[in-house]
Amino acid sequence: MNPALLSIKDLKVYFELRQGLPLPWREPDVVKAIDGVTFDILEGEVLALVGESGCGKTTIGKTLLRLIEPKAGIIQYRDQDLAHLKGVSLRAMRQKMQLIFQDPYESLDSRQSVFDILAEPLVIHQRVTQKKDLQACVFEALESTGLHPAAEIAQRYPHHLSGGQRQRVAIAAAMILEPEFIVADEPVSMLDVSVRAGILQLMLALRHQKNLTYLFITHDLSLAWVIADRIMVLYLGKVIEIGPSDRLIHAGTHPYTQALVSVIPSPIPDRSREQIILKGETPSPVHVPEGCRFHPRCWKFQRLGSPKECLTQEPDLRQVAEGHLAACHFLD
Amino acid sequence: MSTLLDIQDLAINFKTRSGDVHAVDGVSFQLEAGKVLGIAGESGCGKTTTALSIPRLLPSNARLVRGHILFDGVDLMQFSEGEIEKIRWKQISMVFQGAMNALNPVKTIGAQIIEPIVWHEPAIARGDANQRVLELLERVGIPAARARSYPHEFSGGMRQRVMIAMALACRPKLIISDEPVTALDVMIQAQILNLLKDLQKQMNLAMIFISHDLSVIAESCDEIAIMYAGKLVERGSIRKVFSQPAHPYTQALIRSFPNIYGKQELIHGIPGYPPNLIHPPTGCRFHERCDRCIDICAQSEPVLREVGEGQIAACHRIGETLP
Amino acid sequence: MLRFGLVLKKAVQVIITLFAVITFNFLLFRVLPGDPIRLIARAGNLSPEAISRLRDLFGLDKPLVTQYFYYLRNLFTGEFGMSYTYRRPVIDILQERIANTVILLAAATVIVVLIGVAAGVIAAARRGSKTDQSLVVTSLVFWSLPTFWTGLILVILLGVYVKAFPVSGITTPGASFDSSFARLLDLGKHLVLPTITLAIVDMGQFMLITRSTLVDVLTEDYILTGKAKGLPFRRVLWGHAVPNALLPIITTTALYVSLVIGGAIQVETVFSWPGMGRLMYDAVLRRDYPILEASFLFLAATVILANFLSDIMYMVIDPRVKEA
Amino acid sequence: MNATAVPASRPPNLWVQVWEIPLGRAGIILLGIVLVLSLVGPVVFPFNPKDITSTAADILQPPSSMHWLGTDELGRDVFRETLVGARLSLLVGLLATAISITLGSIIGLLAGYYRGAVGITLMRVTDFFLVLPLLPLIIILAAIFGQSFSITIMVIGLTSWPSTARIVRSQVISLRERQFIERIRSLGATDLRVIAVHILPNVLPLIYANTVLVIAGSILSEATLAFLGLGDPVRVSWGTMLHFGFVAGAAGRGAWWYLLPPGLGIVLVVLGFTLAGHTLDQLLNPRLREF
Repeated sequence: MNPALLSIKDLKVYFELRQGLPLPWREPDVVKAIDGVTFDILEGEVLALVGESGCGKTTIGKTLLRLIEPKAGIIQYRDQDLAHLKGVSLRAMRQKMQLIFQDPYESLDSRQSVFDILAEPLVIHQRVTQKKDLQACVFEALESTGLHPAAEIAQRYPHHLSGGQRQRVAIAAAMILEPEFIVADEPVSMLDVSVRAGILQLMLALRHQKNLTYLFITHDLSLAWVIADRIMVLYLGKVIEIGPSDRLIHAGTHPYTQALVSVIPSPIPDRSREQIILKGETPSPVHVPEGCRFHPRCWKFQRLGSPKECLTQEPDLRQVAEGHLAACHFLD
Repeated sequence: MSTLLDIQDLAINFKTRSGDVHAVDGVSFQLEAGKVLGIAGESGCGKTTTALSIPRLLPSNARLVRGHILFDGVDLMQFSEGEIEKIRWKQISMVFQGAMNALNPVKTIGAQIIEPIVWHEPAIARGDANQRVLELLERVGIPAARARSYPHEFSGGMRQRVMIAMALACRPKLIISDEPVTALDVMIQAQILNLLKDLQKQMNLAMIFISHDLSVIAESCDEIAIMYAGKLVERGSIRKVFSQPAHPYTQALIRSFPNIYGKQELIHGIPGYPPNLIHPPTGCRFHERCDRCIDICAQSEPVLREVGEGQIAACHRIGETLP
Repeated sequence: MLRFGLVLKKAVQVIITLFAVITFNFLLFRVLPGDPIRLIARAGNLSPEAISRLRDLFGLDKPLVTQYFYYLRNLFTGEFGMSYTYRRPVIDILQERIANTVILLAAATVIVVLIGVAAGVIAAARRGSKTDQSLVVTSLVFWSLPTFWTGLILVILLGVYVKAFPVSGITTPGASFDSSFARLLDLGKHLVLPTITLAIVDMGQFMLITRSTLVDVLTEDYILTGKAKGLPFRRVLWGHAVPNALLPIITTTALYVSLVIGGAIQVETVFSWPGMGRLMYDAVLRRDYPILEASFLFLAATVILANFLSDIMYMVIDPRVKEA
Repeated sequence: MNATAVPASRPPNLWVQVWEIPLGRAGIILLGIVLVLSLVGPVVFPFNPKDITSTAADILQPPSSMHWLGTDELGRDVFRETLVGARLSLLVGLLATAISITLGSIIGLLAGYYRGAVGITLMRVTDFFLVLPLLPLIIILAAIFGQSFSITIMVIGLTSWPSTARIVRSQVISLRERQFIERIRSLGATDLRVIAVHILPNVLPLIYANTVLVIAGSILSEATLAFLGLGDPVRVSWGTMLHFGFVAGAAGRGAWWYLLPPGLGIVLVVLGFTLAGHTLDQLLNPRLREF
């Protein structure tokens, strides 16, 4: 197994909700968006972060890039603690980590030409000083993301491009500083299904060429299964299961993972499959349930006759198999 | 079985500044009472335009070029505005994408559900109408006490249940669901799909189910129609179309979805981008992106042909033995 | 539905704003122009005793901070000082004038809101039609009219040439009335021109805001839902679109209070209407600072309270308000 | 869409777009006419403010071949006076707007971009000035600081910025939540760069539209102030003309020729700016745009 590029230990991100008068005796409500997660991201891997909306997956991604301030915990990047970097050293680290957004219509400044969008990172970090070199860099980045002819595309504005082309521009802009680590936040979910594959292929090809590590955030377990080496499942700000992607899909052990996998729609219709439909919806991260936070919706908890552990004790991640961990008191 | 809806050669244009968009061009299909038809395709393929044209709800820049929409044997296109208003919701109701905006934010959900009941059935007693609202809410799994809540007090999944209760309010014959589970989490999506399926069976409803997600259609429909760039390219039973897709676009689209019960391989895409519908491509509209394209595909437009029992597709190369 | 905590929060904000206005007012009239005695008790018209009484009352020989507390104390006891020109307590003069202004503004506001909103709804409902275009152009022209000039032109047209309505004052001078109805009729006649002037100038804004809000609302998905339900357009319009468009209109009404106060000053000046506005104009001409100071404070407080009321109404109407 | 078929270009110039809409075009034409008249008019038809007659027969005379628009209360030619009055009205409007927009834009940018103490303080100050009734405030300030050309400009400029600040602020707040701004920040760009290169260009069109409307408002404010007797008494503007006309009882005497021309001047200029500003506003709000 590869060494860890990032080691995250007991990371917490809380947000305060303010309502009404800020009176001193009134405790503000706290959203526990990330409530103590520990995991590694291995060098050169694609780690998929999956979970339902509000589980904290985007918050983790942005916290790793220090776009959101953590409340506690360590983000170890090789030998540096990212969580406490400041000023110049943080700015220097930003070159090594990049973010690809979900919505290519939103993530590009519509007043910049493609050339300016791609040149901007280089200008910010003063990588290139000669105008001629700048052009060479930009054209190369465009070509390497499959945008031909580069000289022509560079003059365009985002509104002249299709969604898939824009996402390629966003990827080119993320790659131009030669980063090591990429957080991709639902990079294809806004795109038409027929162009998704092209974007994913591009991302995987670049990973091999440039030795990249990806944190791939998605709500789509089946997509995670085909693109990632490992999958990590989040529920209400906690990791509940992590393991090699095929194992997690076909031999997942946490009752939540099993339920999620059972309801994935498949393009090969088979009405005989049994679905585990969870009742209700994910509770609010302001009022996290006691004990195991999943127990109010857990089908196994009901089947086992409401065991006491689940009500009182928060389960820790336990090893199920080599590299496969899950947080449940009653694993299969 | 009787044909409830018969769409014949529908063609619709949108006027825009840059020219007329040929959004739907020559689409025909039939729907029997009590059946569920899925319409699939990518954004801009004309599926929503087709659906909205049935109760004549297209925006004012849309123009019907030709075609007929026969509902229970009468052509809705010949109706006056007043006549079509009597059909809407009473006979044909809709479930829109569950985002916040399909419900009026300043009215309680109870008021919004009762509105079409008292409008279409003016003779109904207020108490009976109220009773029906409570039954509908119960039926979609919302406690009756919440009739006095506002849309923002519900989650996305709950709002979609409200939308469904509302669609059932006047006991219509046909429900058109436009991307009813898009933007919902998988678990909520499964809940809503099951609810829709159960209600459809219990009430023997006919339903048109529009989605960009083939997997969702595969799980919830009897038949499927696939659209590309304003054209119907393939139609047939779910089982047939998914096991033996005839049109190259259908084949490519199916391969664009990962299938956890199949091989673990990266999804396939389709090269290029969907065409501009102001100046649609000549011949087959898919030929520029098709891996089986030959000379004739760019020149003449393929017609829909029977390719199997109850399955039709529009491709010049159907009938050739596959390589 | 109305959340007590939020109302309380708003109320606290209003009180803070009021204090800020009072302080601003205090500083403006005391610190900036130099000699406070010149402004508060400009010699000439007042007797030496009166001046020394004012000096004590406002603590004019004490440090500024002490003056501020004297000032606050005086405000809470309704003591605004003496007018130079009228030689009477400012508070008494204000009390006489306020009712007249309220009558004028109430009459104008009813017309402005009703016609402005109705015209806006009609324009939005027939967006792009001839009706819509002419309503928009009319509104823009009305919006561009200076209030005082509009008043002057109406005086010439309807007062001098046609002689349809009286052009000055609130009652016919020297007239005696047989009944209170005749008195009211006389007041009504005097009200016509000032009210029309105010209404014309401020109506455009209401119409334009209503129209653009409604045009916006009409693109929302729930409008399509309403149509899909088989409701005729006018029911969708009045039952779904207008209730949603009301919210911005309420906010506009609060801003309008500020605008219409400016209009009242001009209209009362032109028509010699004995209200707060004419009082301010006369005070400006005679540099009667105590009157100006008190009037400004009063008008600012009115606008702040109007804003507060509109916030509360917003909370009542909009079920979504959670955070202020 | 086949991207190669689309020419690479910036979106067309905003003023070109305004010109293409009938209302906007009417506004630009109106402004052009008034501007030319105010610049060329007084050269062709010079006005001498000291040309006062004492004979009653020359005072407030109706239009004649000698005086195309009659005479004022001092017997001067109203036509020539109106032409020269345009200059001051326009100048005050433009200079006051320059102050107002600069102040409003800077405060709005900072208040929107910085969420901490700086942002909150600026926001509170803006909201405070926004609730003060504008005309009474202007009157009070002018009454305290005296009557002169420059004080009028300062007073109008320093009181009319809050609406601009609020509009800019709310736009900046929504911009800074946008993904492209987050992306630029994640690249390691400094605040100055984010504001100058990304936020400012995106709010600039809004500032343009607002500027045009603020000019209209400033011209109205100047006229109102002057009408109430708080204008510069030694210079001729449309507002001071109306003031002297009103004080001299021109309305009661039916002297429409003295009150109509300067008032119409104001209406035309303000209408010109309002039409242009309204059109810009419509262009910038895509939901109001006709398809």
